[in-house]
Amino acid sequence: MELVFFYLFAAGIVGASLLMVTRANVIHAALSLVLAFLFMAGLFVLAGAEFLAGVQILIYAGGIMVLYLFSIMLMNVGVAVRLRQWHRQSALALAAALLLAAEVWVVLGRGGYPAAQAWSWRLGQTPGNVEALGQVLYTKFLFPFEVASVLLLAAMIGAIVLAKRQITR
Amino acid sequence: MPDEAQSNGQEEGSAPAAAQAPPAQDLRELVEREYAGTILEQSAYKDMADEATLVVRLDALPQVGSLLRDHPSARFRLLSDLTAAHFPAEERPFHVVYHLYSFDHNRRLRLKVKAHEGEQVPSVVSVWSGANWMEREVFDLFGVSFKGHPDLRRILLPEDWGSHPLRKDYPLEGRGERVYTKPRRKEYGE
Amino acid sequence: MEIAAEAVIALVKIAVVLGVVSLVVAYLTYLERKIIAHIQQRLGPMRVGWHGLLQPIADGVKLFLKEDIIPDKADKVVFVIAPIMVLVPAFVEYSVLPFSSTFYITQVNIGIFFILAVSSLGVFGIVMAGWASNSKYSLLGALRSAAQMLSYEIFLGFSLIGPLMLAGSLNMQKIVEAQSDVWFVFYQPLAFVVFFIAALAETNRVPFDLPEAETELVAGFHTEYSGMKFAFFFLAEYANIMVTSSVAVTLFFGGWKGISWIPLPGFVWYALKLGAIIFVFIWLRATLPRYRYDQLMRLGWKFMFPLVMANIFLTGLVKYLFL
Amino acid sequence: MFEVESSTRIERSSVMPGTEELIINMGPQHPSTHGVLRVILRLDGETVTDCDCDIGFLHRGTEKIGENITYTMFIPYTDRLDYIAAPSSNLAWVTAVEKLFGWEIPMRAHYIRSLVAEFSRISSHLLWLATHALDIGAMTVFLWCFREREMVLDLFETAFGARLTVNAFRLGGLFQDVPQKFLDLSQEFADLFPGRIGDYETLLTDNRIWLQRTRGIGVISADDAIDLSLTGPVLRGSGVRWDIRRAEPYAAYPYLDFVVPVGENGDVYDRYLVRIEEMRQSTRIIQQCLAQLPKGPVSCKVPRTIKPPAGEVYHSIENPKGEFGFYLVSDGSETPYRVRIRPPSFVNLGGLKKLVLGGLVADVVAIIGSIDIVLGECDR
Amino acid sequence: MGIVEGKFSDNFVTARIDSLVAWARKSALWPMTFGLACCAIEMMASGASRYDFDRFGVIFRATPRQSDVMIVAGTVTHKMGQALRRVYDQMPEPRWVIAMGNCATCGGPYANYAVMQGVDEVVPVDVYVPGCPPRPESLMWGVMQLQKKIEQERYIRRKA
Repeated sequence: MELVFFYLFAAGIVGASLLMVTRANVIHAALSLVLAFLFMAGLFVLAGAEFLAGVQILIYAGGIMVLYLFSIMLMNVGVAVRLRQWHRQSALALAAALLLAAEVWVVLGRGGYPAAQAWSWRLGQTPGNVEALGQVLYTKFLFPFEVASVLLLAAMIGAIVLAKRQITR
Repeated sequence: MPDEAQSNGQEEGSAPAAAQAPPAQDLRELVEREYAGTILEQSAYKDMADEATLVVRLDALPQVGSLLRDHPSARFRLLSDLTAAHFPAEERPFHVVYHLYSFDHNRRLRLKVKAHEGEQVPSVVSVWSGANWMEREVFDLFGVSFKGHPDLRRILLPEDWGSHPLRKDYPLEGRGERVYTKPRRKEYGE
Repeated sequence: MEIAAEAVIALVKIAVVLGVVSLVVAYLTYLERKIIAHIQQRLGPMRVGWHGLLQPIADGVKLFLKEDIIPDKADKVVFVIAPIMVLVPAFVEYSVLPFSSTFYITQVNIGIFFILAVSSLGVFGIVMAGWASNSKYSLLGALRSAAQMLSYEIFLGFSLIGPLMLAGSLNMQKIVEAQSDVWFVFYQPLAFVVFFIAALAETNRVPFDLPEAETELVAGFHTEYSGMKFAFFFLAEYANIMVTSSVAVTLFFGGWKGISWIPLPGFVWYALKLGAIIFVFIWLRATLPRYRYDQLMRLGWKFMFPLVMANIFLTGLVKYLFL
Repeated sequence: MFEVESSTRIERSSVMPGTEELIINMGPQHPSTHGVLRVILRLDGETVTDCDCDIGFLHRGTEKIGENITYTMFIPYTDRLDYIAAPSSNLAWVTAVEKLFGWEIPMRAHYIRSLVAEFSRISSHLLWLATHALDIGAMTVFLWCFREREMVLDLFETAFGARLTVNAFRLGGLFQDVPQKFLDLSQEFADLFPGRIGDYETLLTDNRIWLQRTRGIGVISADDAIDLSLTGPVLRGSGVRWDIRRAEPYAAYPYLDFVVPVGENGDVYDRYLVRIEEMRQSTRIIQQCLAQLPKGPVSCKVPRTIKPPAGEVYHSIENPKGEFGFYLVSDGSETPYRVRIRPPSFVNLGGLKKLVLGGLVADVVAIIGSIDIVLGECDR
Repeated sequence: MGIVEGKFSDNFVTARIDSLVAWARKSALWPMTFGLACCAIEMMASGASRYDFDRFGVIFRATPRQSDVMIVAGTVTHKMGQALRRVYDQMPEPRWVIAMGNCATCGGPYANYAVMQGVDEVVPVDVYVPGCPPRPESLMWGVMQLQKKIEQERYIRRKA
C-alpha cells in the first residue's frame, strides 16, 4: 500500500518537475513547482514526518511560491513567452546534471549523512514527532538553527534597507 | 412677519454706483485706468447691479481678468461660469461670456468677448484654473477654440462627433429623430 | 478486508461531512442575507419557498445552468483550475476538525498545523484567478488579497501559539480535552482578539473585504467568472468562514464540550458555538465600513504583530513560572 | 470593467503593472462612480499620478432643447438635470425667468419654495451620505438613509404627485397651494429627523475606520478651491463661508435664520461634517418656514403667453451641490434664445484631478463621493 | 450545458424539468446595475429597505459576468450605446434586458441629436417599464413580468 503511494508521489514529483522546466510560460512553470512541492509533502507524510509535510506546504507552497507568483505576475509574462528558451548551454547543463546525479548516488550509496542517520531512529519512533523534532532542534542542532535565524534576519534587514532606499529616492 | 414689498430677493447688491450711472461704472474706470481702450461696451439688464456687463477687447481678456481678480477694490476671485452664445447674424457671432463673483464685495460681474468664426479666444485658465473644463465645453459645443488652453479636447460629445451642436445652424434632431427606425443592432456588433 | 471496511467507513464519513458542510455553507448565504436584511429593516428573501428557504437552491441551480464564459484573452487552463484551487482546500480542512468526541474524519497529530498549511493554499486560487482573467481589476484584486492573506496568515498562526502552549499538543481532539475545565478564551483573551481580527482578514470579510471591494474594484479577483465557477468562489468564501469559526470554537471555546449539567450531545454544542461566531461575522458586515489597503497593513504589522508577540512571551513566562 | 475607445490624454501604455505604472479605467458603468462617469487613473503602485475624467455619457442636449421650447415647457427638463434634488433645479429656473420678467412673487409661494427646496437639499444629502458610506463599505447607513429619503419623497408625492421629478414650481409661483396634509407631515418629519441624523452620526462620525478613511484625504485649501471655481459644500468644507442663500438671498431666505457651516481642513471628513450640519440647518429652516408660513395667494398674475423683454440675465441659487445657475438670453420671443445651465457638478468635478493627485487609488472613490456629483446636471 | 438544450420532445418529465429550470432562473434574477440617469435613483430605492428587491431573490451584481438581467435605467446617449452593448455581450446566457423608464424605452422627452431613441436600437429588450422615472413599484412589476416570461421559456424541450 505504502509502496504504491510512494511511487505515485515520486512519479508526481518527476512529472511536475519536468513540466516546470519545459513550460514556456513562467506562471505555468511556477504552478508546476507548487505541484511538485505538494507531492513532496506527500512523501514526507509517508515517511512519518507529518510536521515536515505541513512545513513544506505552509512555507514552500503557501508562502514562498505565492511570493514568486506575485513577482512574476508583476512582470510582463507575454515577453518571456516569446523569448528564446535555449541558450546553447545544454552541454553545460547536462554536465551539471550528471555531476549532481553522481553526488546523490555516492551519498545515498554510502548510506546517507551520518548525523541524520544518528537521529532518524528517534524521529521514526514516537508517534508525535513534533515533540521529537523540537527536542532535536533545540538541543543537538541549536547552533545551526540559530545561525539560520541570524541569516534570515540579515536577509530581512537587507530587504528593508533596499526597499527603504527606493522610497526615499 | 416680513414686508411683502421687498419680497423679491434679488435686489441686493452693494455696488456703490450713482443712481444714473450703469452699475459697473467703477470697475470700468478701474480697468480703463490700467489698460485704456480695452472695454468696448458696458450694459446692465434693467440696471440691475448683478447684471453688470463689460464687453472686453478680445486680446486684452487675460490681463483684464487678472486685474479684476487681484485688485483690492474688485477681487473677483471666483469664475462662477463661462459659456458662449451664438449670434449668426452678427459680425462677430460668438460671444464668450464670463460670470465673475467677488467674495470680498459680494458682487457679480459679467465679462464678454466677441469672436469671429475661427478666431481664437485667449484662454483664462492661467487666471482662473476652473476655466479649464468650461472652455473645453465651449470648444466642444460651439467650436470656439481657446489660445493657450493646456488641454483643449472635446469633453461632452464623442471625439469623432465632427460638429458643434449648440450653434444656431445645427438642427435639434440631427441624429436621433423620433421617427421609427429599424433597430440598428447590427451596427453595434450583434 | 479490514482495510476495505475502514476505507468504506472513512468514505462514508467524508461523504456525510462534505454533504452537510456544502448544505450548511449554501444556507449560510441565506442566513447572511436574512440577518443583514433584518438589521437593515428589510425582510430579505421571502418569495422563494417559505420565507425564502429555497433561495440558495434556486441560486445554485441557476448558476449551474448558466453559460460558462471563459474570456478570450484568458489563460484557459489556469482560469479553469483557479476556482477548484480555492474550493478544495476549504473543504479539505474539515477532515481534521472534531465535531464531537467520536465523530470526525481523521485525527492527525499536527491537526491545527494541517489546517494552517492547507488554508495557505487557498491564496493560490485567488492569485491564479486574478492573473488568468487577464483583466486589470481582477489582477489588482488578486494582488491585494494575496498580500493581505499572506500577512494575516502570520498573525493567525502566531495568535494560535498561545492556546497551543497551554494545550501542549497540535492534535485537535487533545486541545478540546485540555479545555475540559476552562475555555482557553478566558486564559487567552488577547490571542482570541487577534485571532478573530486575523480570521476576518483571512476570509476577506468586512472590514477587510478589500479583495472584493465591490465599489472600488467591481468584484475583485472573480470579476470575470460566471456561472458555476463563480459559485465555487462564493462557496469557498463561506466554507472558509465555517472553518475559521470552527477553529475558533475548537481552540478557544472548548470545541464540542458543553456545560456539564445541560445534557446535550457534543455536536449540538459545537453547532451552537459555531452559529454564534458566524453570527458575529455577519453582524460585523452589516455594521462596519471598510479599511483601506495601507491601513489594513499598518493595523497588522504595527498593532497586531507586537500584541501577539507579547502574548506568546507572557504565556511562556506564566507557564514557566507557575505551571 | 470594459473600455470605450475614445481619445483621452492619458495614453494607453503597453507597460504592465509593477514595472512602473498602471493605467486603470473606472467606468463609464462602475458602481462607485455615481452614474455614468469614466475616470482614468495612472497609478504608480497604489498612488495616483494622473487622473482624467471622461464625461458626457449622459449628455442629453438639454440646453439645445431649451432653445426650442417655451419657458414653461422647460420646467420638467430642469427636474431631470439634478434629479436628486429636482425642486432645487426648478427653483433655479423659475427664479431666473422671473428675474428676466421682474415679477413680484407672493410671500406664501416664496415660503413654500424655500420649504420644498430645503426638503430637496435633505433628500440630496441623504442620497449622498448613503452612496458615500456605501463606497467606503458601510452598508447599513445606505439603507437607513434611504428609509428617511423615502419619507421626503412621500412628502413630495403628497404635494406634487411625483416622487422624484416633481415639477414643483411654476413661473410666477406655484401651480396650486400645497395640501394641509403636506404641512402636517412636514412638521412630523422635521420633528423626527434630527434624531435620525444622530443615528447616522453614531455609526460614522466617531468610527475609527471612518475617520481613517476620510480624515486628511482629498485635502484642498480655500484658495485652491476658489481658483478651481468649486462651490457648495466642497468650498465650505475648505473654510469659505459662502452660501448663495446668505450672500444673494432668494425666495424666503432673507427672513430665515440659519447657520452656514464650514469646515477647517478641506478634507473628505470636513465635507461630510458640513453636509451633516447642513441637514440639521435645513431642518431648522423647515421648522421656521412652517411656523412663519403666511396666508395668501401662491401665484402672481401670469400672462397667457409668456414673452419676456429682450435681454440677458444670470441667476443662481444654492443647490445641494453648489452654485446652480441659469444664464438666459431672450430675444423677446416665446422661446429663449440661449439657455445656459451653470452646473455645480460639472465644475466641481473639474477639480477632481487636484484632489486625487498623490493620493491612493482606494481614496479616489471616497473623494468622488465627497464631491457629490450628479451626472444628469454634469453632462446636461 | 448546451448538450441537452432543445433536444427533447414535450412530455411530463421534460416539462417538469423545464419548469424546475424556469423556477430557479426566475427566483434568482441577479440584475446588472446599469444606472444611467434619474431612473437609477429609483432603481436604488427599489433595492433599499422599503421596497426590498431581495424579497424576490433579486440582488444587484456589479459585474456583467455574474448577472442575468440588465436593467437599463435611464437615458442612453449615442456615446453610451457602445459601452452598453459591450456590457450586454459580456453577460452569460441566458440573459434578459429590462428597459426602465421612457428614455430607455423610446428616448423619452429627449428627442435630439445626442440621445438614442430607445435602447432597443442596440440590445433586444424583454420588458419595457413606463414612467419618467418609473416608481419602484413599476420596476417591481417589470421584474414580475419578466418572471412570467421566464416561466414560459423552454429549456430541454424543443422550441415551439
